[in-house]
Amino acid sequence: MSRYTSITPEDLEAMLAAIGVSSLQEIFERQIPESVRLGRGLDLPAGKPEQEVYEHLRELAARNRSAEEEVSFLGAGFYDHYVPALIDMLMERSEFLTPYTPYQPEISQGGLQVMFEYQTAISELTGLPVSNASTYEGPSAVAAAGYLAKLHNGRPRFVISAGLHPHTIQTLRTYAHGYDMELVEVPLRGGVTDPDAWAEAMDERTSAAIFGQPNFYGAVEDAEALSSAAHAAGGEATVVVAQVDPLTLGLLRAPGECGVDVAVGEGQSLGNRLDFGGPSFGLFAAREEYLRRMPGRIAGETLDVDGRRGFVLTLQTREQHIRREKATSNICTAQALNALGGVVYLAWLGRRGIVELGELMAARTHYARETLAALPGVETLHAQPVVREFALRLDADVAAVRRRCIAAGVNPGADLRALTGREEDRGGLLVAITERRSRAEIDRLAGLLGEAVAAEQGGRARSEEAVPA
Amino acid sequence: MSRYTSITPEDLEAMLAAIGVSSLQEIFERQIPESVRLGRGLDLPAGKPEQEVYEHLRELAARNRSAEEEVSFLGAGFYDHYVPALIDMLMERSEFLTPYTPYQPEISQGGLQVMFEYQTAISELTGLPVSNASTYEGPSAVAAAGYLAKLHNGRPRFVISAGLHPHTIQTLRTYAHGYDMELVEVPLRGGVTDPDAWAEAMDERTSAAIFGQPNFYGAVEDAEALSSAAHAAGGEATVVVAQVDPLTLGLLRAPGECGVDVAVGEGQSLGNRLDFGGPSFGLFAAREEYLRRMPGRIAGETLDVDGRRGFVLTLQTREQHIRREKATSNICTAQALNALGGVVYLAWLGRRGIVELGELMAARTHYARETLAALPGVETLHAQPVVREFALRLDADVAAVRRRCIAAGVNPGADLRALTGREEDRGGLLVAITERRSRAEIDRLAGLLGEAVAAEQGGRARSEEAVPA
Amino acid sequence: MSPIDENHLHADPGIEVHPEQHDHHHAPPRQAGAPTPLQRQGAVTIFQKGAPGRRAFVCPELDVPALPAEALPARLRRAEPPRLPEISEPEIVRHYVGISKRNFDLDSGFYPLGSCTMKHNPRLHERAAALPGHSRLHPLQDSDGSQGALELMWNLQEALAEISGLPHVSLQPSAGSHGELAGVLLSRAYHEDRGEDRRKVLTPDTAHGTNPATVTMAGLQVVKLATNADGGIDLDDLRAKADEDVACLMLTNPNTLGVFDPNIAEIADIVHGVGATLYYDGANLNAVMGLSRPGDMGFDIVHFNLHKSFTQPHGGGGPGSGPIAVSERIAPYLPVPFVSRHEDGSFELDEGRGTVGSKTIGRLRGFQGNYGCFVRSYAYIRSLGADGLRDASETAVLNANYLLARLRELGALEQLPLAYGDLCMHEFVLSGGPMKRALQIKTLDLAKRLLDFGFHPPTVYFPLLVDEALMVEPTETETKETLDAFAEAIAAILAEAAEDPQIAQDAPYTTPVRRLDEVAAAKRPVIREALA
Amino acid sequence: MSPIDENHLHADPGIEVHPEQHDHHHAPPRQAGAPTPLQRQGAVTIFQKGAPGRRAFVCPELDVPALPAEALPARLRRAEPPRLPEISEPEIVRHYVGISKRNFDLDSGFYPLGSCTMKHNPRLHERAAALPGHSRLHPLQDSDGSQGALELMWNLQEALAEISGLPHVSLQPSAGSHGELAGVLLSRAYHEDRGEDRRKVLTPDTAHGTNPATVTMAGLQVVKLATNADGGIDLDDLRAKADEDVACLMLTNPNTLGVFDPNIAEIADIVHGVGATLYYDGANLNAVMGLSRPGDMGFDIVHFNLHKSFTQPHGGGGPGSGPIAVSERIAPYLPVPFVSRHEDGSFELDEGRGTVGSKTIGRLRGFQGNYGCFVRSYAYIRSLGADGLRDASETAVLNANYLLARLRELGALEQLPLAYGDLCMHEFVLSGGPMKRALQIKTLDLAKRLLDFGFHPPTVYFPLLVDEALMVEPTETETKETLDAFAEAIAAILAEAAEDPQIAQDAPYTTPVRRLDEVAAAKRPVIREALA
Ligand SMILES: Cc1ncc(COP(=O)(O)O)c(C=O)c1O
Ligand SMILES: Cc1ncc(COP(=O)(O)O)c(C=O)c1O
Repeated sequence: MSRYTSITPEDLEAMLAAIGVSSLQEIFERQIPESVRLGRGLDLPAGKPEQEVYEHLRELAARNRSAEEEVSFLGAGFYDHYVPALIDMLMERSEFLTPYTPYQPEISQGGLQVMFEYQTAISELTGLPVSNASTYEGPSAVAAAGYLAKLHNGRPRFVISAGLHPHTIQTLRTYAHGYDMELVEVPLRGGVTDPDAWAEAMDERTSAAIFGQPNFYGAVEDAEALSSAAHAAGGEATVVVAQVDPLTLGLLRAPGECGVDVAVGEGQSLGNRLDFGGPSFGLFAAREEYLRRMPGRIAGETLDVDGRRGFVLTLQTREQHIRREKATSNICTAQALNALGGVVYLAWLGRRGIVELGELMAARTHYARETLAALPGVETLHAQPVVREFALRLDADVAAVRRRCIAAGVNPGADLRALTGREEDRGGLLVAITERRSRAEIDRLAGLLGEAVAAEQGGRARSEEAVPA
Repeated sequence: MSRYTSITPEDLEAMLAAIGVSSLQEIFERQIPESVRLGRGLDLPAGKPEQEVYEHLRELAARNRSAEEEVSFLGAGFYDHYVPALIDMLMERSEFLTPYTPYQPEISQGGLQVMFEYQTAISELTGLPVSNASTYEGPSAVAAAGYLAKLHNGRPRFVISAGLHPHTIQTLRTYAHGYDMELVEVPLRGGVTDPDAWAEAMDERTSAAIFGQPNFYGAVEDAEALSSAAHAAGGEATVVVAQVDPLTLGLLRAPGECGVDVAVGEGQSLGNRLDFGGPSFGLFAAREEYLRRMPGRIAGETLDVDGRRGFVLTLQTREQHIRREKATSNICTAQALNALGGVVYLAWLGRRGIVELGELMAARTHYARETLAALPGVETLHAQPVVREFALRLDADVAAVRRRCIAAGVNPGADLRALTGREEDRGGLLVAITERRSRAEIDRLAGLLGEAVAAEQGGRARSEEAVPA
Repeated sequence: MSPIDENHLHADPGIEVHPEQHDHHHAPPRQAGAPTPLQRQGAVTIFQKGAPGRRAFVCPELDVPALPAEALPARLRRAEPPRLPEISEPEIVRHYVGISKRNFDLDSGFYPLGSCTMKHNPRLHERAAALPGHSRLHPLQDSDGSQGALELMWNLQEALAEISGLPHVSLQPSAGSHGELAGVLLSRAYHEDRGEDRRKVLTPDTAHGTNPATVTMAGLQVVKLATNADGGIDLDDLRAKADEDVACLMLTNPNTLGVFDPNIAEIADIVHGVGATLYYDGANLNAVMGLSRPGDMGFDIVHFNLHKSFTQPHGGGGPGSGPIAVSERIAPYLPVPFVSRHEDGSFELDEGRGTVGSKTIGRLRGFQGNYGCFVRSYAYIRSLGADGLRDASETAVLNANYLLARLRELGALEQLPLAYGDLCMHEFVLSGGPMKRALQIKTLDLAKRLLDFGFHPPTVYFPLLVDEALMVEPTETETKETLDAFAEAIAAILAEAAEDPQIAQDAPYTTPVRRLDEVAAAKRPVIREALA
Repeated sequence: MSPIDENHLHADPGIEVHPEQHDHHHAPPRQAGAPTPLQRQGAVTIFQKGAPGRRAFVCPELDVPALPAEALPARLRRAEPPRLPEISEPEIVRHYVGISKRNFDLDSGFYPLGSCTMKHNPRLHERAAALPGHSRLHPLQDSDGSQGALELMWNLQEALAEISGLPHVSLQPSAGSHGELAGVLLSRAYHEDRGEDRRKVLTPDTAHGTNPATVTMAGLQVVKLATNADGGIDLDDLRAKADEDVACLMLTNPNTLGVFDPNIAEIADIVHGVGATLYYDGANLNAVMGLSRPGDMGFDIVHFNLHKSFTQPHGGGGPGSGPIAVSERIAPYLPVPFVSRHEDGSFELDEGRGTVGSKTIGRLRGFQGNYGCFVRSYAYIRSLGADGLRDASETAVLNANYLLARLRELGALEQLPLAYGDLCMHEFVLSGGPMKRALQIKTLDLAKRLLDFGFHPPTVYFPLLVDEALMVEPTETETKETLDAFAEAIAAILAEAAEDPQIAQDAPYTTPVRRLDEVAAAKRPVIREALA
């Protein structure tokens, strides 16, 4: 008996008698062949009291440098936004935290209504009529959109912008190999997807045309131009997919208004914690015609026998538990609790707040880019509009510069080339801004970055030992 | 409109119209005379977004040295015990966190049942049949017990042991001056209440005889001897009051079995946080005959009109809202939520756990005292049995020794004389042990304490600058 | 279902109840039917659950030698372990989560409990208070290791001083009544120090019970003051009773009738005229924050209820916190410790080194007070700031007056007249007398029927001088929609009673338990579980 | 009420339901009565609440120059703000606290949902995961700034390897089905690397829907395998279909019938004999932790459901986490990144520097996986240790067999026979066919009636090959009392149905809503709120 089980010796005796076996072992011996029974105990550390497990996990946490311990300009998909306290409270409520997927709607109206509200909010943000109740996270949501396109038009090729998040491209490649799709990557020009190359790459073989908004380099793409180019060359059957950051959609035009067919994205920026990369959620919204090809759960409105408004999981004939090998996706457990955080966050921000927040971030991002690009040895990697993140090119070793800034308590952002592996990204630094990064912190970064670049330019050789271990 | 209010300009207009006033100001002008209306805004900082208030409070927290940042042997009434995570979850549940005192029992059965269970647990621990649903905290609970004694026997004097917590003595003095009681303090001998002086001090003028168990110096008193001495001299009417640490009652004899009439104490050690001294709760248990003189809320069992078992606030004729100036106490809001933490903690510990924990703490306490007292320049302040805390005498300046240990990351305990102000406590150090203080930490303290005492003895003069600022 | 019932909400105390949630307009049942799911559960305590040997706690290993027998003589040892539950963690969680659902709470619905200021409790405050730097800080931590906490306390002292208009603050008292005790003892100490042994304390008949109870605990005598036709102090009665033997007048302003006493300046003059002090019961401060200050009204001593005006969640009966603020002349007697600031900007716990607290009445409890409550209330004050606090009080008064106006519009005030005045401050008191006579339902019946409609009832039968009193305090954090729905529920109950008073007389029908036998509970008290 | 009804529990899905809580033994109503309080509430969404201008969010002040117009051309700007709610914080809290009460959950009652392993979720895990060092750690934090997290992941990888008996682990997949996709792609990559283009994947007809769906997504074809009389794989069918074109056999063992396939060794031989790989769906691992290991059974690839066997709370549909473990021959293809340890004891995210992952299938998602879930499951493994994990599986199997035995004792198995075998592992599957024929109530009716008794129903109509299937998984964290009460409820429903099938056919009666029209929902889908 552990602290989580309740079978006392007396219980055990009575239970074995009822079962009609003489021992617990007998139950296993009669079912599991000797040859595959583990003859020994597992080689794992012994169990510990709650207090000691907590101390161990606290000690591990203490060996991480969280956004509490440094001023962090890291982004590249996950952002250090403030999560309002009421979200913790709601996500910790047993009624939301501990149920399974709502298979019994009569006793799951809370969770189902949250899904319905979430779908409404995502639909509003994206300007697309149809949203599911969540997918795993950003990059795999793009891969799921690709699969939808394949099912929709059966074409052999994805045309993708080089501006997509590298993890998205890598994930899409993994999936596409599975469902036998070819990938064609369109390069960037001046920080955004090269319009000519994009248009050229499109034809009737194009199953999906996929780009990021804003793209990985922080640039706001001309979504409308990209969409119409794709549809023009590939026809309406071509599925235009945009990977969006939902928190920018208070400021940026809704994908649905730009001719985008499917909008997917990483939901972490909506009220979810950093959690070293997850769990968060992936949003997935589309035009009406794709409704029956959507992956994942969808909550729908209906009435009960007494005429009360209620909600159910609907259109389940798309899903694996009904359609099995013919399902539109294999997804089962998704990210319901994280989507709850998302919709509560959007309600908390509200209709005005999401615009105000977008404006604030854009203004600070603009200010930060101007300020940093003015430093000697620092230039913008592109001049495109940016709203929450931007890319710089340093005339110095990025790794060394980052180490200097970090040692001084400021993480200046991500090393672009380390993420994309692209030679042309050498010297690239990706800097993210949130409502948590004040002007004072930006100015502090400017000071440190300037010094660090100067120092690295001064003596690249000596720079190494100059850095505290 | 703030983020916590909901009256929009449209609402306001409609509401003013319904009220029949032309402006909000009019409502105040018609009721508050000009002369006492504040003609200006309050001189307070402007309001801030949630995020900024959180950062401010985090910054203040960061300037405190909590028990997370040092190995702390501080006790003296509040102890660094591990609080199981389920207590946080339950204390944060809206249903327990946000209701008022249960004035409407039909919709307050949850809180009332918690009180009933709490009363049962405290009654079991203390071996006394009657418990209220909580008082404020420890020392004021002793003062409340004194008031009960005054009401009970109308006698003019409290005889108190010098072994009581100094805050208890100071609080009792403040209250006693109010209800005009005289205080007689009985000194300690060998770390416990001097039995002869105690017996001598008792007579028919003794309203209450009050001692601490364990006492402030960590010594376990002979509660039975103290009780019978008091009753012998003062008669049964003398109210014997013990201030107990509830977490020691798995190991120590129950006050009720030692002739104690009223057991009170600080409840923090039962599942409550340190919180820099509060909120926690005060427990208050007594013999049957004192039931109708108890202070505070009491939950009682009854039936509803359909015969269902339920609970109500009972014996309210004791209370201020009914009896007003004739009430047995003025207490109204007490510490219900903290008492919830207490009863959940006791259920979590369980019948066996409270004994196991008591044994563990006593063994470590004994080990720590032996180990530390063996250090040169360190001796035990008394040789009495100890179970969770003990007193040492250092042949060195305690303040300086403490500073040295703290600088090395270990807080060795409390400076006795700084708390009691007693000359004979000079050199006294009060060391507390919990299940969180491992043998390794005790050994580490031994090392540091030994060095510190030696260093101070070596050169008291130089010791000051030797300590890092 | 009568048409009236069609237009307002219903819900279950265990359930969310604000009106926006409802599209089905069934009336609540008008008599007991088949037991609701909640009602099918009778109370079973945790002492009746579990089984011998079950446990949630796992003890850390003994890493030192076992305790030698002689180290703790058997005489001092407990023979039998206390009969605490033996139960696993999953059982504990289900037990308490389960009974929690038998509570109504502020996050679930409207809670217009007069005099209790049940305003929204922001969760930011819980998060901030839980930071280890606050929650795992030992009360005896040296001042160099608690500067953040001391600064927070200092800032809160300063803010409360500014809000009350009185310069010196002690945060020590644990709740309102504790602050009252401090206040009366202060008044007594003040007089004693001047060689006067004043024994009388004037309290209006509208005073909260803790006021007279406190006076007695402080060794003084209560002298009641009459209330005048406008709901204020009867000045003649005051003049007659104000003499050299009076130590203090305890007042709430606005008082428990929701009436702001317009004669406050004159009252202060009379009281000060005989050398007595003026005590302000701050429970109703939510009406006047940033609008009018007790200090400016002439009060010498004020207590605050951080668990009312300043959002400390009430916790089903605490924790609370009752800081006090005092004038210069009272400052020397201030309870200790309080926080002082040194020239160098550092802070310390002050036991009375300067004039303030130099003749302190002493301590009222252990350590510094309910610090966790300070964190929450300080967070609130920083969140709202000067304008936000004024807005809170203005909105609280607006909401109360609007609710009153709605009730008037709906004709409810005919059976439930406003006890005093025409406008009100943050709360108002109705009299159920006419209702009782006209409809045969008492204020208690109205309150119990409100439960079926999903509302927490107002405070009932207080203040005592109002016949069948109903004391309503909506607070500033409620929406207009909620106020409308509540008013309609009251009107519906009155209409229902006109048809058939029995409905309310037997209510509630939908609560986890129905009316409970309080008389039996008090006659043969069962206040703990009997264990084998 | 029939005597049978007198002896078991009832409760409300929104309410605590475990049997110990009941001393009143009313049966639940046998038809719809006056609406319960919960039922008086129709759904109103947050989009229907609030009012223009209300807000919970207060934006930090603009501390930099406003964004110049030219910096973001109008063409790229949103014209109309999205129609999100305009609502205050107190309204948001009441809305979501309110609808939360319309959910049944594991902390409120028994949840024997077959194949889902709804075991107790310790709150310690939530506390640990919320530590800022874990929860505010950016996924791109440099390795010197994330050694604690990487060590945790390494320790978890090692523990899962030991539990599964397979040496190499990637924590990346986001859930079980994601792990399955990884697994099938691994199998495919393995064959392709050896120049083979195998296209068939064998899946038994008892397989969970995600298995075949995954096969299709991975570009391969499903070939169904028959189940034999004992509930295991039909070996002849397997021999017949196992050929050089088979890439993989996907198996759950114990399978979804709760049957441990005794021929597993032989099955492995056959599959390996044709050069195919063996995939283990780990959803049922809770039956065999510390007792039998997939690796030892001959499996090449395993996925785990941390949100089942390892207490990650299910969150009403996620988050989950589906790590995979593989044998040496599959290791080169492992998805990246995973954590490796350097000689100096430091850790790093490994993209495939060594043999492991050297020919990786690539990434399956962004970053490292659902780290927050790793923290919880790691805390669980450290809390239980080797003995605790074995005890958990032993107790899970004991509880399942005991519940089965109780149902047998009560005669319930006459209408609800066990589909296969006599004993079971951690779950068992009953057939409602006889019940349907004898009593005219379908498995669905039984499930819905169970709601009135306060239980979450078992999984229904799965596995597909069992007529009117009822799949029961009690888990190890339930008490004997709860198992007894559930068995009695089933017996009571059968007895009730013998009297009057209508009772179950029209159930439930006491839930927040009653049976919902799913057909209408699917025919004219309304999947978002229409906004003005
Ligand atoms: C007017 C008034 N005074 C004093 C008090 C006592 O405050 P507390 O309950 O915090 O002791 C209350 C609380 O109900 C009150 O309403
Ligand atoms: C047997 C089995 N396999 C696979 C899965 C899929 O796991 P997940 O929901 O985590 O994708 C499940 C979950 O229901 C299952 O029961």
